[in-house]
Amino acid sequence: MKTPDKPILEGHGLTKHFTANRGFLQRAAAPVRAVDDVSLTVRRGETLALVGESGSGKSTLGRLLLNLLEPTAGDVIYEGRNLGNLSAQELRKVRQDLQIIFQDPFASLNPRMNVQRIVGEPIWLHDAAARSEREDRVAELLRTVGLAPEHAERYPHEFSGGQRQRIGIARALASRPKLLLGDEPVSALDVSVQAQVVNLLEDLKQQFGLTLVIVAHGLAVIRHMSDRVAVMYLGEIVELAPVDALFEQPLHPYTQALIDSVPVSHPKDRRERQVLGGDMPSPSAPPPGCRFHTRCPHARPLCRENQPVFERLPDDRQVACHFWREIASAGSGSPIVVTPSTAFSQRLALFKARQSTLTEPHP
Amino acid sequence: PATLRIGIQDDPDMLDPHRSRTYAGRLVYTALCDKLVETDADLQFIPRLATAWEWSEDGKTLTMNLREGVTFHDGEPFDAEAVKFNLDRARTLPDSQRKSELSSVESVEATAPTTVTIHLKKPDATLIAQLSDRSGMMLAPKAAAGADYASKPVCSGPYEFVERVQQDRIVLKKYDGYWNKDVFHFDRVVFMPIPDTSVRLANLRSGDLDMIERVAPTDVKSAKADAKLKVYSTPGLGFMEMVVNIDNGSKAQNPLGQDKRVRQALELSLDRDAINQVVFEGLYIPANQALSPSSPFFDKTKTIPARDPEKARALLGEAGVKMPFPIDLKVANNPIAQQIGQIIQAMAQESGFQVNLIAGEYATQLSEQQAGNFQVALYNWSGRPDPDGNLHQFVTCKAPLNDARYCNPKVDELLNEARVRNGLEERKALYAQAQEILVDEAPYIYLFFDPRLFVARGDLQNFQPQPDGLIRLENVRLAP
Amino acid sequence: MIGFIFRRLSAAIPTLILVSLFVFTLQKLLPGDPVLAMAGEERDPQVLEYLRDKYRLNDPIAMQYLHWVGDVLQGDFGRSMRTEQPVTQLLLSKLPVTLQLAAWSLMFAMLIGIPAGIIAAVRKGTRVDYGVNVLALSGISIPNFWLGLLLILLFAVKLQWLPASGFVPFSEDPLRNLQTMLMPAFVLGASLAGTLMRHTRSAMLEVLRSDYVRTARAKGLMPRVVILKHALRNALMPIVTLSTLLFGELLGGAVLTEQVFSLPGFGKMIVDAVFNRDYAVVQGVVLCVGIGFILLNLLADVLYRLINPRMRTSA
Amino acid sequence: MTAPLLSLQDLRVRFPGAPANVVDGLSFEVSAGRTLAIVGESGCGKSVTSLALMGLLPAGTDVSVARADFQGRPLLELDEAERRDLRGNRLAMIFQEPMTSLNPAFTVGEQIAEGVMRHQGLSPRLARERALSMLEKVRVPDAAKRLDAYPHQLSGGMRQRVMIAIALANDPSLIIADEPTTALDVTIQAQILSLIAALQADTGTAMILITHDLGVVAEVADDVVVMYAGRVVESGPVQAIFDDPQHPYTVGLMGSMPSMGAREARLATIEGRVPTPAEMPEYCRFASRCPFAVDACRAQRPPLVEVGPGHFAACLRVPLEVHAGACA
Amino acid sequence: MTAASLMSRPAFGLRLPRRAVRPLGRFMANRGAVVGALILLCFILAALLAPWIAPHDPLKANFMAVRQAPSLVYWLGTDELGRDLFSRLLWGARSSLLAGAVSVAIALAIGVPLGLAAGYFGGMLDALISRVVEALLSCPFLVLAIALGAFLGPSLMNAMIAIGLSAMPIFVRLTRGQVMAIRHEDYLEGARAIGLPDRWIILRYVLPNVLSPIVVQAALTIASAILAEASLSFLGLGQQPPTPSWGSMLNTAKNFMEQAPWMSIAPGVAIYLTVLSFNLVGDGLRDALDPKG
Ligand SMILES: Nc1ncnc2c1ncn2[C@@H]1O[C@H](COP(=O)(O)OP(=O)(O)OP(=O)(O)O)[C@@H](O)[C@H]1O
Ligand SMILES: Nc1ncnc2c1ncn2[C@@H]1O[C@H](COP(=O)(O)OP(=O)(O)OP(=O)(O)O)[C@@H](O)[C@H]1O
Ligand SMILES: [Mg+2]
Ligand SMILES: [Mg+2]
Repeated sequence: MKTPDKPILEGHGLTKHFTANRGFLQRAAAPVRAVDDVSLTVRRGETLALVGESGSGKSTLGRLLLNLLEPTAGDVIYEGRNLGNLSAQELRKVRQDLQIIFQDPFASLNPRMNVQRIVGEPIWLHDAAARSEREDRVAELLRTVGLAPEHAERYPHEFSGGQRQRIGIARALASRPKLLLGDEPVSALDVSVQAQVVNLLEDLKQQFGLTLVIVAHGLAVIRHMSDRVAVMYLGEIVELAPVDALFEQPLHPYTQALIDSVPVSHPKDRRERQVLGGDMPSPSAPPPGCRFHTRCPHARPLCRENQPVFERLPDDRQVACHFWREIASAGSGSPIVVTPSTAFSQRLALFKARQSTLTEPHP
Repeated sequence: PATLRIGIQDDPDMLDPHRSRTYAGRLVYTALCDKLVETDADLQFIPRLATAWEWSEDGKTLTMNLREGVTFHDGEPFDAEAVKFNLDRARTLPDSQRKSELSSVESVEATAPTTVTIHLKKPDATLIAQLSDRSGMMLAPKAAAGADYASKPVCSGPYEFVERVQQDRIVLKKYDGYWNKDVFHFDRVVFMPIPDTSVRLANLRSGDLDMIERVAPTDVKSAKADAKLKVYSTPGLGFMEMVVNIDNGSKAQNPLGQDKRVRQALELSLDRDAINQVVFEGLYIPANQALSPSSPFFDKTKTIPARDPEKARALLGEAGVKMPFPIDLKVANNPIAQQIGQIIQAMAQESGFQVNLIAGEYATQLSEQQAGNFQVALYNWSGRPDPDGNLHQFVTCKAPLNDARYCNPKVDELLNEARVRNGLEERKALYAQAQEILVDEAPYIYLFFDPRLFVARGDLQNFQPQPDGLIRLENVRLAP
Repeated sequence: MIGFIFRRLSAAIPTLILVSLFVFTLQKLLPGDPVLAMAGEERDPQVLEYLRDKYRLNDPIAMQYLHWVGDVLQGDFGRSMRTEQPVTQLLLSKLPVTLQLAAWSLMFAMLIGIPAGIIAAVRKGTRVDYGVNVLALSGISIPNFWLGLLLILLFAVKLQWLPASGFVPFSEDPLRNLQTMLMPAFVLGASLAGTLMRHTRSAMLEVLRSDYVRTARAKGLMPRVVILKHALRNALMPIVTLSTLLFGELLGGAVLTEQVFSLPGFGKMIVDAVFNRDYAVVQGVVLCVGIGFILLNLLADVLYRLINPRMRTSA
Repeated sequence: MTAPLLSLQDLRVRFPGAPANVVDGLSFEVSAGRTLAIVGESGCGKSVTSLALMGLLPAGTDVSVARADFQGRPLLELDEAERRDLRGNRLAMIFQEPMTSLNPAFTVGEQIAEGVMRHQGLSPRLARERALSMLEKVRVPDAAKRLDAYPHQLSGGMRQRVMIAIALANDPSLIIADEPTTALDVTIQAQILSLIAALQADTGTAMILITHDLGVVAEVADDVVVMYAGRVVESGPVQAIFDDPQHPYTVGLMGSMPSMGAREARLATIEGRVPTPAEMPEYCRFASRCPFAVDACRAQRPPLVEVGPGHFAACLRVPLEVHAGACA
Repeated sequence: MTAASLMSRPAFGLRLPRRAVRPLGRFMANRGAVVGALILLCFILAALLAPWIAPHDPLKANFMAVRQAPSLVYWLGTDELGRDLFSRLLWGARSSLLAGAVSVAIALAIGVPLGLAAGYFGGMLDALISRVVEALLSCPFLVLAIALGAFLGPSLMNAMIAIGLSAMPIFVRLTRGQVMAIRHEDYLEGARAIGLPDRWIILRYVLPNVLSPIVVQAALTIASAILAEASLSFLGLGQQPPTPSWGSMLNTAKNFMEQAPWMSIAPGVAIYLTVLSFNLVGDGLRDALDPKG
């Protein structure tokens, strides 16, 4: 796949510290350093994935990029404009271009509004279109995401998880965005439904020329969907690389561990594995030096003292590790993939073929 | 038991006779503080700390002989100097409430250890009456000079102060050095303020009190039926009246304030007897003057007009007001006042009035009344033995309690004159003349004299209710 | 913990300032002249003016406030205008009554309300549950003054089992004290018990649904242990909050019960003080109740920490 | 093969007022030392099954079974006291939500020791020692210190270890683990899975592992039951299920999992959604979503037929390539 | 939240009745709540129809028939001025129900917006509102009520204002807590992501989603407000004569507890039943609106 190079959205030195509000005259607790000095570029038309453990700051970074959170430090540049300097008026315009899909299809839709209003609201807000025109747009959007226009009168609780996620996507599309941030858009869904949404997102991306930023911790989905992957650990990006390179030759020991801990896809692949020990330290008291050194099987004294730089490597890769060269040649990582049995492949092919011949059923 | 527990309606204010203001306080003082002069059940003045007194010819000097061998509760002896101290204190203390009562006094002189001479600016017929009340109460001079007197009063009465828990009780114990201690039979007297009449009665019936005052008239019947209780009643000096705003601000600028016929019509619309039956079980005494039947000054000639709605309407017609004529009636927010208000409302309606009841709590009512923010107000007065105390301060032009701002020079003249005359008949005639005018002009519509109602346990002996409502404990005892 | 308590107390200062400002404003708004109310039947204009000056009533309200704050900071709450007793002394004499009444009725309420709530929750939807609920609601629905009078008529007047009034301090005569407290504590306790029962019930229902109760059951623990140890411990949080809130309310407000049973407590004092416009007393009581409230909230927080270890570390 | 530890036949569960059985005719066997995985989409009745076995379903739930033989005793016919004695003792459970399944008010040591005291009658001191050794066994670092920690002081992974320690404390013969790793991060999930595998190898305990993640199944299961809408659609040894999936649902499920290999074509999807209890048909419950469904599927409930050794599928149209391929 | 835990919520069928119907269904299934609602309905009807169904004029005193026991003419007896208690009871329902409803309306009108603002905006505004609410809470209810009653003059309206003001802090706290609980819900963030203004979000997104516990609390507060009106009547600060309210009727009646017990029984039972009903309905609402059932 060709990778367009023009940046659409850039983050420079983005930092977000959450200070718990302790109230009048009370001792302030150490701030949670959710995102610490992160810079990255989202290129037009690509799918960029942010991966990492829970609490590593993926969602926070995503929200910073969309200007839904005020950064503690750093800038977000959207199409050459620094979002921090825009007026409320201009920001409102930019909001149309940058939309978000949430993880939890049950929590992300206002339970008291029907689909017509949920999806129609951004249109009403940004376009001031007439009522009938708006209804047409909503109907069209619903069709786009694979729902029937009749669904417009229903309320979110009347839909299944996958359908709700589609409503969420329709709402995000309503303002004709250029970039879509999916914050774990499929991880709350059952595998069968997950596949529907993954396919839908891919279709939409083609159809509207969208740029996607996908936050996830399910590596298989990432592998399937994205062009480039940024791996986060404790508020920092530790590795950023094109998807195939990353999965085939992970450089950072954390990336290796992540890939290594993915369950096998077939019982035949079971093997003794190197399990990453310990837990992620608290983001309010990150360890000095390389933040990963407390769990890193390759840690050396240097890692405890010096923070590694986020090095730029050839082949469009970046990594933040003092010893990536040695570790990479140690040859860990890279998942073993077993080719599926012929019986299964044959039946799956049959299944897909049958599936596609049937008209899309609308429940 | 050697303790007498008396349930009283309100919690007294500060226990300093010169500065205190409440009726409840007077109940306590009766046991705590002796005064120069006492009144008997017929409202005649009798000796107490003063054994005898004598007026000079011009009525401007009063000489009093004092009882010997009297001591205050702290052991300080009572003598002419003490009287002088007390009268001077009552006249000069900046927050003394007795100043006006003693305003005629020019100086006090201790002419001998047991003789005191009071010089007046002008003759004052009310002075003895004043000296029979708080103005004549004798405090222990040393104690009274201290700052904390009000919370630890020292007098020379039959009982001395033990403790006070505000709103709960005032405890007195028998004073061993009292000059007449043999006629007092309780070791302790406890006054317990319990504002709610039904609770007060319940406490008496459950044996938690021995005696209560200001019994609700509606409770009298059941108390009478209770063999364990005894009901006492005597006509009182206090009265209930309707104050009409005559000239106190803009609220007076209407036919009711300006035209006596409208006020007369209002009075004619009332059936005092009916109210008495419904609210007071017939125990009250209908009134159309300020002087109670128990007072020697009572004017028997003033008969109460019968209810006459027709005539009332006719008067209203004469006065040219449009009927129904709306008036605002302020009543206190207690059940009795509200009942009366409602009955007045119902009765007046038939005579062409439309009465609008406005209930208010006491403090608000008082300020509004003084500020003239009222049309008609229901008001209670606890009563004074001397007629002056029931009339002069209400109806003379500059009087402090004249919330109606009624002003008639003729009335002023008559009442001022009555102050300086000494003869009973002479004074009586003056009061009769003044009341003649007042009844006609009706700035105040008198309704009832309230009886003094007490209930006590059945074995209480020798208690005699008196018109002033105070509880005198001489000879009172429990049946052995 | 000490540091926590200290921080909490210092955080209460703005609340107290607000409370006092609040009372002063209310007072300023109140109609009726305190001096006139005090004078009653006696109205010597000179004396009235003297008293107004004496109690600084002619000063601007801000000055009055500052004076009062200054005095309070020196531990002087002023004197009752009506009786000239020092307010501090008044407060101290009423506090034991109020505290006792509050404590007895709360204890009564807890002894009835909490077990009843637990039973109702465990037996949710059964006849037992309905019965307990209706009883609890009855406790809440009967006006206190009415129930109080009824009890007096029955137990004090008719049966003569209990005194109608006449508070006796516990230290003086414990038995008599209990006797005088029994009816008022019942009257107040009845409505509190209802409230407590209902909150206990819903807290228990909530907790009984929780995953950790299921875990406890999966361990094979006896139902008694599951309910009284695992569930109740966690359901206690809202109960503690409520209890302290109720106690706080009682501090300022058992007015009608105190009235009916002639108990010389805060409630009665404050009603009289407001009616008589005895401002120093009103301010003193409200401030005292405010402090009481803050201490109670603090107590609730300390109890939370004992009950719920999660709050200990996040202090 | 020895007699199975638990043998379940025709389990049916219905909630009061519900229009259909939530679990409808579930049968399986577990033998000592083996791991049976129950897979299926959300809401298909996996948790209900485990709770039914534990006897923890809300009162009033209608549970019936043809046979539920646990170590030779009729599990569902025991009275409440006997079941209580079994629970947490011979039969233990690990729950899905480590964050909420521990009581926040008690230390983890106490929560482990409690079960030990209940079933083994140990003194508090001995129980505490046992708790300590259990914590060490589940590889909680600094176990002695953690014994007095409260749940909130532990990470999710630690808490799940504690849950495992509680379950194992009385050496149960069967552990039911309801999605023990779903709430955890991949790295922690790997830790826990390998811990469970190691412990199981150690103690020989049998396990029913409930999950919706086929990866987890591939990783640890010996046998697999695939559930759909309260029924078994396919069951068999793990190898057979992965290499020779017969039921269209199993095929679709496996096809919708993106693989970790190089990017492939579009994922397979199973259109539609799980029928609600109100919509549960008596016939094949998958028919409405099945691309292979024919009229016959809507006429009867398909029986479980043996398609390989120990490998069963409930589909009229197996093997698919024969039936469906022909008419495609 | 994880996939599994989310999905284990019951899947809603499309053919199931809408959610709006479900709480109603649950409510109707709650026998206590239905009984409560029926009693309330009766009282409301009585209040509305009082002019037509009352056998006598509630204000008309009859000095010939003072404090008469229940009879065929006076079904519930007469009061201290000879007025018909049954008629007064019907008319009194107006004041008492009004007292409940209006005070709660006042409490809601002030408390909910403050709570919304505090919870949504947080920070200094929250601190300020919270402090004020705390201060209000530590100011005893009756002080507030008496002071207000004294300030505004005793009347039903002013009693309602006082009761409303003192019930207000509960609503601030409750609303604030609810808002805090949903403040980070994704649908709010979604609304912000679209660029909706705060005002709109608060009104259309936050308010509807915090409403149900507030509704429940409101039902319960109505009950306590009716009792509070009775208490204020006891102190002479409630509905003013001659207009009847149950509280003031009971207050007068207490002086005749022995002579005329029927005077207190009628309003006493009415208050009891109403408060009970509101509580039952509140309970029913809570269970019905609680998705956890
Ligand atoms: N509003 C907030 N206030 C305080 N701390 C926050 C807030 N939002 C996030 N955090 C903290 O910031 C850190 C990073 O959170 P973030 O949600 O970005 O992680 P994540 O990688 O998205 O995790 P997950 O996979 O669990 O969604 C966490 O420690 C989290 O507790
Ligand atoms: N107590 C209950 N009352 C009524 N219905 C219930 C109850 N518990 C579960 N259900 C229903 O039973 C069905 C099966 O639920 P179950 O929890 O077993 O699903 P699951 O397979 O464990 O799903 P998940 O993967 O989400 O945990 C669901 O439709 C659920 O709504
Ligand atoms: Mg996240
Ligand atoms: Mg489950």
